[in-house]
Amino acid sequence: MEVPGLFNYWMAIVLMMAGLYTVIARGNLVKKLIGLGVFQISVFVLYITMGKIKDGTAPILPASGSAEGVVFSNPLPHVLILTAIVVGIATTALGLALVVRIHEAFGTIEEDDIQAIEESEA
Amino acid sequence: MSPSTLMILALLLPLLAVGPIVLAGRYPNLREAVSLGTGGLLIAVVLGLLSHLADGIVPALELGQMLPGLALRLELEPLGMLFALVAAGLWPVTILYAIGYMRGHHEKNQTRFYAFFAVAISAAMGVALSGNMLTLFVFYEVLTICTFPLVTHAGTPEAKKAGRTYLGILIGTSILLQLLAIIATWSLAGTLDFAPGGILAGKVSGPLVGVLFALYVFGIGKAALMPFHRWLPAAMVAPTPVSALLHAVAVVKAGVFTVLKVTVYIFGIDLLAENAAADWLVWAAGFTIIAASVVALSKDNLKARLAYSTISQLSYVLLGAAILAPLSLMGAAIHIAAHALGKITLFFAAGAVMVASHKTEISQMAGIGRKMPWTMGAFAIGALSMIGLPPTAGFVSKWYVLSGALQSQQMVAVAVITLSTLLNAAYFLPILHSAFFGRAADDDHHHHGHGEAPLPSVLALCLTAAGTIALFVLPDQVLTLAGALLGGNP
Amino acid sequence: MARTLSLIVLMLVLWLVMSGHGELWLLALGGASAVLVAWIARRLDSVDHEGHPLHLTWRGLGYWPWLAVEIVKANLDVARTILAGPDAVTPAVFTVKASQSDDLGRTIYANSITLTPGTVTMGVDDDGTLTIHALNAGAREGLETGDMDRRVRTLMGEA
Amino acid sequence: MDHTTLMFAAAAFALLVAMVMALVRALMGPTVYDRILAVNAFGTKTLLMIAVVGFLTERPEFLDIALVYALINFIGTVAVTKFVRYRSLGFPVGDNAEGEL
Amino acid sequence: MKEKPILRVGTKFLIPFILMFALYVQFHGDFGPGGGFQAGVIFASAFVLYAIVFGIANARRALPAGIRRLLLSLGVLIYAGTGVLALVEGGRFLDYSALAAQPVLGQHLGIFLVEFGVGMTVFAAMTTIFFVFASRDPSAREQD
Amino acid sequence: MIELLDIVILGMMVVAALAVLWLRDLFAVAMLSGAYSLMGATLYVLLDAVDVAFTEAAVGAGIATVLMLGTLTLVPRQEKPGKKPSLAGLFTVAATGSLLIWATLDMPEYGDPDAPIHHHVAPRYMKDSAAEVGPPNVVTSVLASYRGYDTLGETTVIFTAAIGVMALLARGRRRKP
Amino acid sequence: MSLILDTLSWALILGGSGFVLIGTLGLLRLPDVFTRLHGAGMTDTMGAGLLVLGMLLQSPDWLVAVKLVLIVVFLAFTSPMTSHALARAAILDGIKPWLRDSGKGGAQ
Amino acid sequence: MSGPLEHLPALAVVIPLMTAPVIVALRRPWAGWLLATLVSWASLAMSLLLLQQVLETGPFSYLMGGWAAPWGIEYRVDQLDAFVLVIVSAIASVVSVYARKSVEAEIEPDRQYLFYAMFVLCLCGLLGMAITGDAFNLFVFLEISSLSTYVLVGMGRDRRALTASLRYLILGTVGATFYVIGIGLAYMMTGTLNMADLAQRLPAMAHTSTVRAALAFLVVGIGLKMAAFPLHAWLPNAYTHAPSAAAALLAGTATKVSVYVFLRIVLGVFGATGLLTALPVTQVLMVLALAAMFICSAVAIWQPDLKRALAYSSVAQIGYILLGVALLSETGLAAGIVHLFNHAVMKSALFLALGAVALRVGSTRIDAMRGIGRKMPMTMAAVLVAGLSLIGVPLTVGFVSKWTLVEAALDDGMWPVAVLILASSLLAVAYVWRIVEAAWMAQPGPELAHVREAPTAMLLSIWVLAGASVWFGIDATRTLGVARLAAQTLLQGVAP
Ligand code: NA
Ligand code: NA
Repeated sequence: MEVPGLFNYWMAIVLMMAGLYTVIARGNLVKKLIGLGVFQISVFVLYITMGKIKDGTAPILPASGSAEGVVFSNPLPHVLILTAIVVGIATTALGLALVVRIHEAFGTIEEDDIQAIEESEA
Repeated sequence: MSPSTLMILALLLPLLAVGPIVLAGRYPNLREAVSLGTGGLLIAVVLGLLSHLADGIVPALELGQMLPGLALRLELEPLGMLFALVAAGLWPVTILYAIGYMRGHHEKNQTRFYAFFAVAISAAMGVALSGNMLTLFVFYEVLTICTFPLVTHAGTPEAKKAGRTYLGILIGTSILLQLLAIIATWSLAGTLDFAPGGILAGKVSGPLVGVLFALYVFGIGKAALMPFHRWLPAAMVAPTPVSALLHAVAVVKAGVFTVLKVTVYIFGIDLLAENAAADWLVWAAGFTIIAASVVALSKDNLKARLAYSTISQLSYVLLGAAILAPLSLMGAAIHIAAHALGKITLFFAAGAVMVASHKTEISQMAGIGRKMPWTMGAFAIGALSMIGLPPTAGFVSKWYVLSGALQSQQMVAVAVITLSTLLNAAYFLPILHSAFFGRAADDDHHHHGHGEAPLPSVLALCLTAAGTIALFVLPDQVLTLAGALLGGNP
Repeated sequence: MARTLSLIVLMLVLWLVMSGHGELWLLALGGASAVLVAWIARRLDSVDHEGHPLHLTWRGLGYWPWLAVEIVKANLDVARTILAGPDAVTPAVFTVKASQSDDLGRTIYANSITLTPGTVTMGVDDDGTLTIHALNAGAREGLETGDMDRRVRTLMGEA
Repeated sequence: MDHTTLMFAAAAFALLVAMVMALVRALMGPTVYDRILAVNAFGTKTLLMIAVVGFLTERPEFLDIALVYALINFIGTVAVTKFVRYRSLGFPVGDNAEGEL
Repeated sequence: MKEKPILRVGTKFLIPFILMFALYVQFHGDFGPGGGFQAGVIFASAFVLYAIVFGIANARRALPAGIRRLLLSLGVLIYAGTGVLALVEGGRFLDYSALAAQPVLGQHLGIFLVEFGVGMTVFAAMTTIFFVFASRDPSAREQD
Repeated sequence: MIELLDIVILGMMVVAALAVLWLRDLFAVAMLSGAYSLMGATLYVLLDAVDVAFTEAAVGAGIATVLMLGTLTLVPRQEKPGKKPSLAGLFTVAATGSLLIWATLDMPEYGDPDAPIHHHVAPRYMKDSAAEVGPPNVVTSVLASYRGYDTLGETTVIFTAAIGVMALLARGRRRKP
Repeated sequence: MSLILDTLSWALILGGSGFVLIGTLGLLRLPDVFTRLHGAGMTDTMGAGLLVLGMLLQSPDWLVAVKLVLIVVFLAFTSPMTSHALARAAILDGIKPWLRDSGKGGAQ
Repeated sequence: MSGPLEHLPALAVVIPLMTAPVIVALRRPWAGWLLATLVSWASLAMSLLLLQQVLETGPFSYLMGGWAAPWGIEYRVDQLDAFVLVIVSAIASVVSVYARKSVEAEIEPDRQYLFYAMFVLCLCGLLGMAITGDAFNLFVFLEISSLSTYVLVGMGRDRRALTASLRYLILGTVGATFYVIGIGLAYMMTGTLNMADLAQRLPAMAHTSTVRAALAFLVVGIGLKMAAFPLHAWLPNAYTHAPSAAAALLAGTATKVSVYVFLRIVLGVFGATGLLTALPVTQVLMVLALAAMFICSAVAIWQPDLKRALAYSSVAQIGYILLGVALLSETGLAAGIVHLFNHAVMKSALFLALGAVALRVGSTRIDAMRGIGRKMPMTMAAVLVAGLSLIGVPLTVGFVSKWTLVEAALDDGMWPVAVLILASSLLAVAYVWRIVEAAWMAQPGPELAHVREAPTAMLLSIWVLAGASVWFGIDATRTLGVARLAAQTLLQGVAP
């Protein structure tokens, strides 16, 4: 079975767009943050797909013996995405902290309700 | 003292006076003494500069680079000398007048008034001494901003509204049109230094010259060419000494002065003539002269009538420039001084009437000349100068403009001057007639006891009236300066 | 103290079998890690008879194989039920009494019940009453024989 | 494809099918507890899958990942059930004098 | 209802294993998947589990805010400090080769140190974030 | 087999992502996003990114889910109904998606060993890292040494997040009433 | 030897896969969350156990074997805890177990 | 340069980075403030040294970990980097002095040390973004600065600070993710992340849809971070509700650095691909820039809250910068770059002054500020000076920017653009003059009876910036000179 040449990329794009749409179109703040997470993970998929080499293996050199003839996938995207994952969780944590505070302050976490409250104040 | 020291002093003296003025705020006499004293010193400095200029020295000084390749530069030339003389000379006179007026009128915030007045004089000196267009523009804008608190002195909603108009038109035109023209000049010519014969010659031709010239002339909103004249009548809400500052000492003079500078030193009359770039200005200035006169005719409020008169008179200067004949340019230059002396007299008189009799409308002023003979006498001299009749300075300047127009066959200009003279007469002479020969109205008894305005004010307006006549009697110095504008040595 | 020491040893063993590296450097790290873990575990009150049931080691050798067999039997049973379809299930909820004397014993009993498919311990009361959910009502008899209960008591050294 | 590979492939396939089924249950619910159960089961299958894939790609040393999955799956499920019951992860918050700041 | 013994007993038993596994992951990142970041998370997960089962108040007593704050800071300082140390030893910032006579030994030492710092900060960060969330009173409205 | 896994897992991820979008029970959404993360991690294993899989499992499926749940203890659990589909959102997503699809047309294919990415910077890591840095896990070498500075930044990011959450959410010392 | 091992691991792995599938089938087919728990429990015990045992026989070195054992032990240890926690949470949340005689309950 | 100075590029970023944990460990507000202030000034000193060095020797690089680029991460300092470093650290230095009183008033005592830690982290992130030569490393530091910014904004007293912060977080993260996508696509086609290396290798791939899409994603992503119209939705609320010191820091630095990133990536990295002219990049940019200048200035006029008005003004001002960039000429670029500095100085001065007003009056709404000029004359005089600069009155930095920008437009013969630039600056007259009229031309009401002038340290900071906006307006040769050099360097790689 062959993966069609660009299949992974296309699926990653579909996932990204699902996440992005959740961010844009959903009014619930928790939902937005989860959508943001989906969006980011999908970008990670894009990167990791980039690094894959057909018939390759994880870029860990064998403990003993030579690596002659072994194809290793590209480690650099992995490194980048490790960093990105950390950034992602950091953002999510902060976002959730804000959501909690917003709920305490406004009594709701729905964007349009909050907007209505803010406008009535202004 | 060296010319550059004098130039620096001319700029700094009024500024240095601000501190003492503010500090002396609680002691009005001391405060005004500071202004007067500084004014005296400034006159001395300017006269010092004049003597250098007469010796053939061109005082010049670079203050430092502002933008790469573009310095703030001072350089004194005859036209600037003329303007500096007018501004420096009229400052102490106006202060003198203000002492009477402001106290007589129980104005608030007098310290602020004197302080900003001093700053305005400094800015006017800067305009006069500018050695390039950038420097001129800088001081031009400073002048606008530091006169704003003066215009809105009363702080009433009406004053605020006037302030907005004032600022809106002056800042608006200067930034939108003038600055554009300046930067375009810089972009085209690679320099902004004033140079005899202009700096754009050979760099631009065709319709662009006309466009650029129009950008300058309309961009110099202080010249009050229609339709950018509204700020001047609006600013009538300000106290009279401020009106004097606007109409005579600094502001509008800075405007027409800048137009002359641009005409002569940026474009050069040859370039303008070749490209017929100033023809439109004859019409525009002509229209402004006539239209403003007609409006003036319809105003019963004395200060408003004077304001429209100023608009009209300023366009004489523009007309003189637009004719592009040496004689008319000379006339335009002289008119800066002539109008300054005449108009300041008129405003002083109007203010004096207001302080003494609380009258602002012309129709209320019947018979006032008999109660305030000195004031109305001076007013008469000012009015004659506006009309352009001897023995006043107005006659001299108008004469030169007219001669230039005739010489260069600008029949439109000739017609405009003729017609406007008639209109001027039509709106000034009835005032004089009513003041001296009219009969006071019945309700006059409320203010029955009033006589002349406070002495300092009367003294001031007599001085300027005398000056108006002096300029007619002894025009040599001014003529020399104006003549030098066209290339000769002063 | 004995528990702490045994925990350190246990951790070190865990390290060794996971690591597979014999370098001194890593062994030292392993030792340090084991000590650190033991210290933290003590701080978390986790090194006691419940958290580190050292005493059950030997008796456990008898219990766990028996349990494994029970689990296999139960799995086959449940597999049959599932394959027979939803109609075959006869769910039941009932209680049994756990006769162990402490929480550790009851926990082992309750978990053993849950681990054998077909029965899940839903609750443990203070008096040792376990609430059981069974996939098939038949499981009840199996538990009520008390076989498992007894074996756990044996494991605990109570019988 | 040799027979060991085939064997692991078969296992992987079975796990894949099981994962899909678990996902279906997670989507269907209907109760929250069905979803928790389904996601937990999904996690178990995933960790087995990782182990199998390790053998399939002849890099079985990645079992560490499977262990982490198991751990996370456990803690996640405990957290979830705790949350549903108490509406609070920490229950009694306590009148602790010391704050977090 | 009293906290059920099943989770309590199981958690107590599990925690040392989780911690040990975390440390294994910390120090074997050179050889396989893992390293400071993953180890920090796993180490923290033991405390998260503890907090879930035994309550946040107990967890905070066992791992007070002061210690977490210290570890949080110390981790970053260890990492950056390693970089500065390299700089002091004549290399570029983070040039571990300067840390020892043999470059590879220096690299080894440097990676060990920075991974240690990462693990420390990540552990402290994860526990702090979780504890802060869990300590928030659900009934709180308006800010404290 | 790996390829089949790849395809099916991506398919499941799409299902999970859409479920995240549609479901209104935030609790279920959080669970599913955890599962989504787990699927992603499995995919990373298939794509040879074991370190990433490890991290994603611990972070995305673990910590992130626990934090979501922690948040849901403090906020309402149900999303408000009645939100209409967003045309602007659809447009943005369609435009962005189309741009990305277009971008893929000139991309090297999946697994292509000749892709530029495998021939410029990365080869040195594979070839020399063992001698230059040491660890057999090249990801560790790159992460901690070649690009160690990134990792310092990453540590700082997590530090920032922790004190940020403290700053926003932590209770101070109890003040006397 | 190798053939015997291979055959045995084949059997174990197939068996494990079977139990995983059946358990998951239970997850899908059984009527309520409590009954489904039993299905899920199969995967954790029998399914995982057999699969791991099968892999154990194929493991290239003892390090791998150890980790496989750790996985299965961990699963065996935690599975009853999660099952119990879930069941308890559900019952305390007021979800009634589906019983044949009552004919209702659950939320199906 | 040798000795310890050789490590300046690293130290300039690492010292702030290391200060944050120390502040957290010490936990004392005063220690936090002292360290934040010291480190800001130290950064300023280092940035100035770097600027001096780059002006003497030209661009140079520093290899992190000693690894050669593109394998390791390279710090590359050219005139633009050094200039931006100076801007950021200078604003931070001034704001840090100011922050003490302001933070005391606005942040709970328990939390103050965290504010200072965030302040320092924000500084670190911004400096790191400005100096790095690695496209992915830039993302990391972008996130350090972003996360700390979200927190700084969220620490504002008003509850709307929370929603503003979250909105910023969401949009900022989308922006950052777009950036990551863009870098990923570019990386995919070149195999490198080093900016210089990318710039060299991208032209060969410029014809591919992948690289073109990469450019699009980068532009949109960075556009979100720099609040380029119409991607500015997050900015007004964030600036309005952030604590005063934070608002001043952000207004002066955050979007500036994002603009720098735009220049670095779009011109520096993609410049040689020829895509900027092959695709309608500059045209679109110009239209959007002009729209920003007019629409956001007009919106600013109608805002009842002055902080908000200034926030909209910031979006408009970013329009000026982008317009300069869109002209793609040396003068235009220099205009944009010098406006980075100029706008930072005047806008920070304004936000600092409004912070002082908020401290004394409790509000920055225009109707709460009637007559405030009599009560806080020094503060409001600074507002006037900085406001005049915003208008672009001569002798202020605003004039310098405007002059250069119009000059650039006219050099290209774009008269209509020049007119529009000047016309839009007139809108600034309207919103600045509203302040002047309210502050100076009204009598203070009884509610202002107890209002005093701002504390001295605050006044000092305010006036340093207000003074700078005059000083560098009178003599712009240095700023404009550096900007011009930076523009030249940046344009070297740009294909015609
Ligand atoms: Na069971
Ligand atoms: Na690693």
